[in-house]
Amino acid sequence: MLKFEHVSKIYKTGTFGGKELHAVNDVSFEIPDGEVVSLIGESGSGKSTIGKMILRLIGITRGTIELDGVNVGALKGSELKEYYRKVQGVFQDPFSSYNPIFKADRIFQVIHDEFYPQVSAAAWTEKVETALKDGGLNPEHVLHKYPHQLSGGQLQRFLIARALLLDIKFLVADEIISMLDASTRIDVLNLLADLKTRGLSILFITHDLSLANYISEQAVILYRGCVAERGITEKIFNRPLHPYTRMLIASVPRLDRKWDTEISVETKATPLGALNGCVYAGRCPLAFEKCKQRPPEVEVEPGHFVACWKVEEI
Amino acid sequence: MRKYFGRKLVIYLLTFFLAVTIDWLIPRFMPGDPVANMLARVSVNSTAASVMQEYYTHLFGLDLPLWQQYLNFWANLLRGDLGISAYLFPKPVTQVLMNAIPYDVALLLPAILLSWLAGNNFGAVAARSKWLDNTVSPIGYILTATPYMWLGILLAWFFGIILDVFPIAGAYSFSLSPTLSWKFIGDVLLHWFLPFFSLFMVQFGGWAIGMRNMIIYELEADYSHYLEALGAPRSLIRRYAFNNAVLPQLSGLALQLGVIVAGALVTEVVFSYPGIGYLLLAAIQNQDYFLIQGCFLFIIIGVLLANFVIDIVYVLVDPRTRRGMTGEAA
Amino acid sequence: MKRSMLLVSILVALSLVLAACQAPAATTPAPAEPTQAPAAPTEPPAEPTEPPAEPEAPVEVIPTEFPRAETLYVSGAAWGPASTWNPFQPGSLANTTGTIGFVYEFLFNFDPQTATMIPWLAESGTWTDAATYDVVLRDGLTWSDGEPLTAEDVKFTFELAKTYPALWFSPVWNYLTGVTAADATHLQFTFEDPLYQEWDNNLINVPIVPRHLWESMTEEQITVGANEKPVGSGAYLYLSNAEDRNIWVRNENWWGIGVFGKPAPKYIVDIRTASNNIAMGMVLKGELDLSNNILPGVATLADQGYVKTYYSGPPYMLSANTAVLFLNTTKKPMDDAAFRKALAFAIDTPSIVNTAYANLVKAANPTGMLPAFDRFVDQAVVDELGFTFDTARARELLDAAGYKDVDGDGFVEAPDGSAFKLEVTCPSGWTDWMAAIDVIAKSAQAAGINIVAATPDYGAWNTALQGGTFDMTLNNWANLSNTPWTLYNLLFNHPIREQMQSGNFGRYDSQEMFDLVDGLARIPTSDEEGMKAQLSKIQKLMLTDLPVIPLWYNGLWAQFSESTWTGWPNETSANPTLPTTWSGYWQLGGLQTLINLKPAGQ
Amino acid sequence: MKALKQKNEFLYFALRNRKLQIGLGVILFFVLLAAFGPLLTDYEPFDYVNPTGPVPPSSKFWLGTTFFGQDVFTQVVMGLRATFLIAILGGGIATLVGMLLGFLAGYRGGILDEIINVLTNIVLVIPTMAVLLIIAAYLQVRSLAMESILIGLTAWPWAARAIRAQTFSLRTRDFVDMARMSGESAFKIIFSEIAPNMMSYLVMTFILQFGGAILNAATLDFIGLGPTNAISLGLIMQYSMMWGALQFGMWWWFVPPGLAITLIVGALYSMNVGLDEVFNPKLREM
Amino acid sequence: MLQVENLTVYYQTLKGQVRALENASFTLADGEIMGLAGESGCGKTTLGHSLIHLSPPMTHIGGRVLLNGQELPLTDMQKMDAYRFNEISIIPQYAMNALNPIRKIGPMTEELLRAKKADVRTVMAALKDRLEMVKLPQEVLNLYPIELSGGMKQRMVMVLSTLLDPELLIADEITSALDVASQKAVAEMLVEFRNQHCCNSVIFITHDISILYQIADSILIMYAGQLAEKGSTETIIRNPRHPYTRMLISALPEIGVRYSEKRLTGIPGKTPLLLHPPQGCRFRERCPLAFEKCAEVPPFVEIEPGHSVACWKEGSADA
Repeated sequence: MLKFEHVSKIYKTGTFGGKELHAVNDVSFEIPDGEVVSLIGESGSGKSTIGKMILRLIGITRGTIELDGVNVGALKGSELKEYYRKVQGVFQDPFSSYNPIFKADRIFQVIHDEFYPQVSAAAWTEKVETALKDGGLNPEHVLHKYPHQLSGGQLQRFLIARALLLDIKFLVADEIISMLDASTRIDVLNLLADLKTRGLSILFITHDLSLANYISEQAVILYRGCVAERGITEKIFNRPLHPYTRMLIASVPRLDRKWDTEISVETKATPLGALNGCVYAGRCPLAFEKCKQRPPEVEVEPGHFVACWKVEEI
Repeated sequence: MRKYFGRKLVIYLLTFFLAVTIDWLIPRFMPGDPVANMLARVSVNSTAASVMQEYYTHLFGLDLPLWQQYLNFWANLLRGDLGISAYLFPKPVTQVLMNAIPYDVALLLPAILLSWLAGNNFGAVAARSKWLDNTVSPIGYILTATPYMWLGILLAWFFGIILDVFPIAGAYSFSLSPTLSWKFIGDVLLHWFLPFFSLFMVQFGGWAIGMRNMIIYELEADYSHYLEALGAPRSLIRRYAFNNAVLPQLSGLALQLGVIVAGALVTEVVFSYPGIGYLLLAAIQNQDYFLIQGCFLFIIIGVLLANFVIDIVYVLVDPRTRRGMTGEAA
Repeated sequence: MKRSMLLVSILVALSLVLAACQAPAATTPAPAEPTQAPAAPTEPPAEPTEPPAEPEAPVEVIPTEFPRAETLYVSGAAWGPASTWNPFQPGSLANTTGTIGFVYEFLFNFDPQTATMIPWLAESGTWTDAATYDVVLRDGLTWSDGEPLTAEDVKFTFELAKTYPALWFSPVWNYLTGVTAADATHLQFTFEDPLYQEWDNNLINVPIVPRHLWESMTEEQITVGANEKPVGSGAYLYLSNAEDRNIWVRNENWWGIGVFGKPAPKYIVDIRTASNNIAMGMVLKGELDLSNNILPGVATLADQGYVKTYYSGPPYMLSANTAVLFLNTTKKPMDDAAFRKALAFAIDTPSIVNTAYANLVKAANPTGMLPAFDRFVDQAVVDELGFTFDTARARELLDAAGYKDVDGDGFVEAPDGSAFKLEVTCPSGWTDWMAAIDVIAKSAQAAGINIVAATPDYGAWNTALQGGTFDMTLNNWANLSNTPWTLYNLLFNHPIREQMQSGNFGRYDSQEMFDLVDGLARIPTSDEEGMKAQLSKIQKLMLTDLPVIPLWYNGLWAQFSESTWTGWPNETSANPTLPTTWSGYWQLGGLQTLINLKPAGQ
Repeated sequence: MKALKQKNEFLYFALRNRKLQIGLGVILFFVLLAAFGPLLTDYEPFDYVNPTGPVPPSSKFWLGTTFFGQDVFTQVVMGLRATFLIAILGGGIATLVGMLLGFLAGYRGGILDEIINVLTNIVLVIPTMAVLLIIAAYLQVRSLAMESILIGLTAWPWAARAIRAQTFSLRTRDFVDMARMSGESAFKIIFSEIAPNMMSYLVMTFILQFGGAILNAATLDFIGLGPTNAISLGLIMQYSMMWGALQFGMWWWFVPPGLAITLIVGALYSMNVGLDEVFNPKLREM
Repeated sequence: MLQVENLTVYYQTLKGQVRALENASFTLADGEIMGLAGESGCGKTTLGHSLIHLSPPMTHIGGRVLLNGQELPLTDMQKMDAYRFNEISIIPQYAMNALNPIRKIGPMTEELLRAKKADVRTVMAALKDRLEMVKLPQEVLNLYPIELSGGMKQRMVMVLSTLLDPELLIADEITSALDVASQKAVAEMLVEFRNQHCCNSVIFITHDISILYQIADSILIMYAGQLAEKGSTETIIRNPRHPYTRMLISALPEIGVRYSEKRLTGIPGKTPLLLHPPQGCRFRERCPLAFEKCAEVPPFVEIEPGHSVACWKEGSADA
């Protein structure tokens, strides 16, 4: 189980760090074993930051992230390397994830060198081929090729296979299909969902609500670093409570119904939402005086949490 | 924007502090004793020599503890006192420098500004057609690859010796006294021209090449494509590309200042032009560490100031710096 | 774009004109020293509205252009911009060559060609007994501000050195006990154990300064002050200067006009050329009348008649000083006289003369005595102990002394079998010397001595020289003077100290030699026979031990043009004077040369 | 549009790029001259081979002789060796230092980046030549190696800055994160993941540093602060000026060394732009 | 009204011609917003660009384009300038970087208008209204592009591109990089532009069919450089005939669809390289219905009014 407790990420900006940018602001949630949790938000919501914090690619400013009771932020040296045996990530841009001047399968070689130096080359090749097959790829077709000779979908599967080689328990999937063509997207998504059967937990980061809805058990709606609403996916989608969630769902282009042009999605250049108030207040049609204070997270029904002062009225 | 300048200022101050400290260390590191060097040729009776040595050491303040010398150096520096030149004893270094500075200003300012302007325009023209590019670019490469002194020598040889139309040494004729007469001014300009021209030409080549390459990049930028798609005339697109390409050229200018100063130095040597470069050479040849200190300091201050001016100009012409520097984190 | 281009062009043009004019403009009101307004002794009314010049100084108008026919252009003396006009300033004075000689004068001048003291400010000077020297000044001596020059001024000048030991001639008070001025023209110097040779040297080298102006000066002004308004008694007045020139104007009220004659040039423009080749170009064009730069190519030009030199054939130049090779006698194998002797035979001096100097110099007498002192050379000693370039002989000598090539590398090893590699040095950038040490190294190698040439920077070279860490190095710091003692005092300076600042850099430690040189100093200059006898002993010991090897005479470089001025001294002149402008040579006949000049066409 | 195709395209364009061809040709010519030139001459650079002093180029003395009768061709050929040595050493050191600091600052970021950045800015602003002059003036006996090191240690800033920027942008690429998640060390990531991606850039940096070192050395030599125990192209020019080559019209003394420098550096620049065109498709067709 | 007839455009590359657009024919009615959809590399952007700025390495191989009955001088850069901006305009994909970064927006606009010899005063007056339509404050004219957010810049470009009320507006992937909320805003603004006659017809290039369902009047599906299907939005979404269109739509997860309840599938295989495209129907390799006839290029035929398909199986597609 991966547990977030009051996690914040603050960037110092300006010459001598005079300004602070709260990329993630006091976020708490849990990812139970064997579940897919979607992290949903617009760009700038801090969703990728959370992913990178889990992967220890950036530091944690405040709060703790725990994996099975171990404080992730405190890992060092060989501990960290062991952590990467259990936790891995796949990112949005498949081409950027590969060093363009090497063949794509070098990523497996690196894993071999770094984590399984004792395994013989032949045994390793076999392992790789198995992992590729598990990823729905034909090893003959995809090995010994440069990244540009493979499709985005194949590359993402490669990365998933790489993670499988490590026997991971937790995967951060950061927008892994958003750059893929519509025709191949769904297959990668399905592959991801199938991993659950291996007991993996997945943090599925996306801005696409329909994808989140398709794959995950739980969802976390993030706005400007703060959790707006979270809980069981079905409950959120069937009964969105936070004005932000509502707006998002209304904005999704769907094939079964046209947009309601009455719902304003207007964004303001400078959101009024103060740091210690509700961050959505600047855009919120329901905002009132009380929104100058940070709304607490309220469990409106079992497994459905909302942070909004107007939650009663909705 | 204030942050941006604040940051720049801190770097400049730090640079200045460091440079001054390095500068101060010079006579303390050098082989031998500046006073002994200065008195070396006064081979008189030995008793006088040692008394004189002591006397002059005290005069230069070299008999104090090092930390005190360092503090004194700063204190004097802030008062504009750079000590006494050994080679031009007993002239104060500041005064020696003041005599040379106008020549440098007269040489460097026009050479830098004009070559930059002309080079940029020329490079922009070169980028316009293949034919021009093929003729202009090689000339640019050759020019910018030319060592400053060699171009100076060639010009001196051709114009000074073969054609004998320009004087090749000094700032003005020996037969003239400085007066505000046309004859004198003409003479000064005549002496100024070749050193100026050789400085100008080498830099010109560099800027032309730089602009040519920059503008080709800019013509491939999105905003150029957009304007093309909107059917904007070529001249407008080129003008925008030029305006954008000038910016890196401007920061290039800041980077090049040190090289240009070095170029001016050897050019002054070739033409015996009495600027700082010529002075510095004499100071080095005469082991006048106090004068070397002064020249170095002057060059540093000059380059720092020029950099600062360029920074300001850059901010004025490029709106991105105005916001960019205070923008978000990495 | 075009607009901004135009705008900037205009701006640049403006700044250029301003900057270009600023330099000269700064000089215009006070031509003496651009930033030192009061420096000008002669405030020039360049602009009609200028305030009148300071009353005490004679007003000299600086013309925009110096009339060619009245102006003498010279070069080769100044190596830097003028910085001081203090006649007691040793180091930098060379850059204002006329300060001593033009402005300030001496009791005596000296003619090296005839080796006679020429009474100058003094009418006569006589040793009334072994420890008393009486001086009678000429009548009618005046300072350029009109004040009379009297015995009090002379007394004051000498006593300055007693008060301020930092003045270079203060050692005179080691044996001078007092000066008394009987009246305006009569002086008496009293001594204890006088060093006659050095005293004579002082007579022609101590500049007499006006007491009425100097007695109010502070110590610092006297010892290191720039004395920017020099008031002297001499033939020329200081007019103005710039970075690359000093300009002097004739003192029409000079007391000496009636005695010696009037120097022909009204203006003297002393040019500091950036390099010798520039001087060369100017001489060829007739823009320079006299160049005292070393111009190795000048032999060809002189042969073709483009320029004039003192001699019409090699060595073309008079000799000014002796270039000697100091050997560090504290180091092996230079501590071995036999080795030193062999080395002396090994050095290819003829090549130095031919190649490095293109025949502009001549090889030195083994005693180091300049040609002017030929009569002081004991030829018998030279015949017996002297050396010439002879590689075979050098090899023989080495072999005899036990220096053999044991390891077969082509170079000899020391008698104890140890190999050595020596460096011969001169300061970097001294190109003629650099060429010379190349020859030295090569010819020594040819004789089997492993020597390489090295050219450290001047500072490093000087440190090694004075600290005695060098192997062997060139030096020529004893200039033409009135006495052979000057050279030997340099070569065998003593006592040996940690820092040798005044000579004997090789630390040749021979009490016998030191006693001989001290003895020479105490022989009155009038006692030529006594001097010869003493010098013979010195030369014998020197050539036996050979701690230094005299190699060649550096020339009194001078090439002149007769396009504007004639009457230059040459080998055929009846009374040849020295054609030089170097500092310290005006009193050795340099000034007389100017007096002898005639405008061309007359 | 990625690597393999790039490699083929690179070769295709590299072989056809005129600027690259010309540049390489000129450099090759001078390298060969420096390597085999001494075999073509019977003289030593400082030997006085012509007793009559300066003569213009002839069949005996291909580039004439100096004022002292030294063979200019021999001097130029030996000077070329010195020049290439300085260029390789000086340019190499500058590139290496630039790489080291650039990689470090760009990859590690944070306070280290700030410090290196300030250092770079400082060294960038202080005119290199002034520092070189002063340091060179300290050193009593200067060798070619010493000169190269001096030049190298003062010329790195722009390289460091440029490499930092490149590293910085590469660092944000996901494959670097992947490497980190593969447990690779920072050192390994820099040299086996980032550096190979900047090869073209590093090569170009080295070429520019190479040329810059030549020009810097020529300047130092010309001022008389060059090596005290060797011949170089800058020194030949200095000697020619010192001994009145201008006044005596001995053009063969000062033209060849300057021409050699100009052609070599010009060829390097030409190569650099050629490579730029090869690596940057945008620049290819104009 | 726009008529595209047999337009064929290739890219010249070192390795040969990339057949990016082959034989495209379609019409676009006045006031019609046509969605142009397909996967990356299908030629949709090539088609869009060749209508306004057909420049190297793009080469015009054949076909013609008529705007209101007048043939466009596609290959003549100079003559085409008269149409660009005035008659045909584009909102490029790179709208965020499309503005000269060192020029204030207002002056830049004026310069552009002056250069195009437009009636600067009238247009600048109209500009104020347009800004209001996209909810940008007037002050933006006094700002540099850097001072605007990405979304603002894009809207600014929208306004700028349509200033001269072009007959045809090409909107190239303008919603692709946006969040759902901004997508909706921009798409709605574009419709508003059309409604307000700021432009006449629109070609809306995107890879996202669901957006097209929201705003487009008709949809044109492309595959591998060829037209696959064109029809009214309702027809294409509800009654697609080309197997590719159908598979594409069925692979889209919709809100409410969950993996655990209904597993969707993608289209196996990958799009062919256009350097050496397969003969015949280019979708053949991935098409479950492919048969021998597909070795020939299927014609793009109108199977019912306003609905064209390029598929040999088009008749039995329902099966």
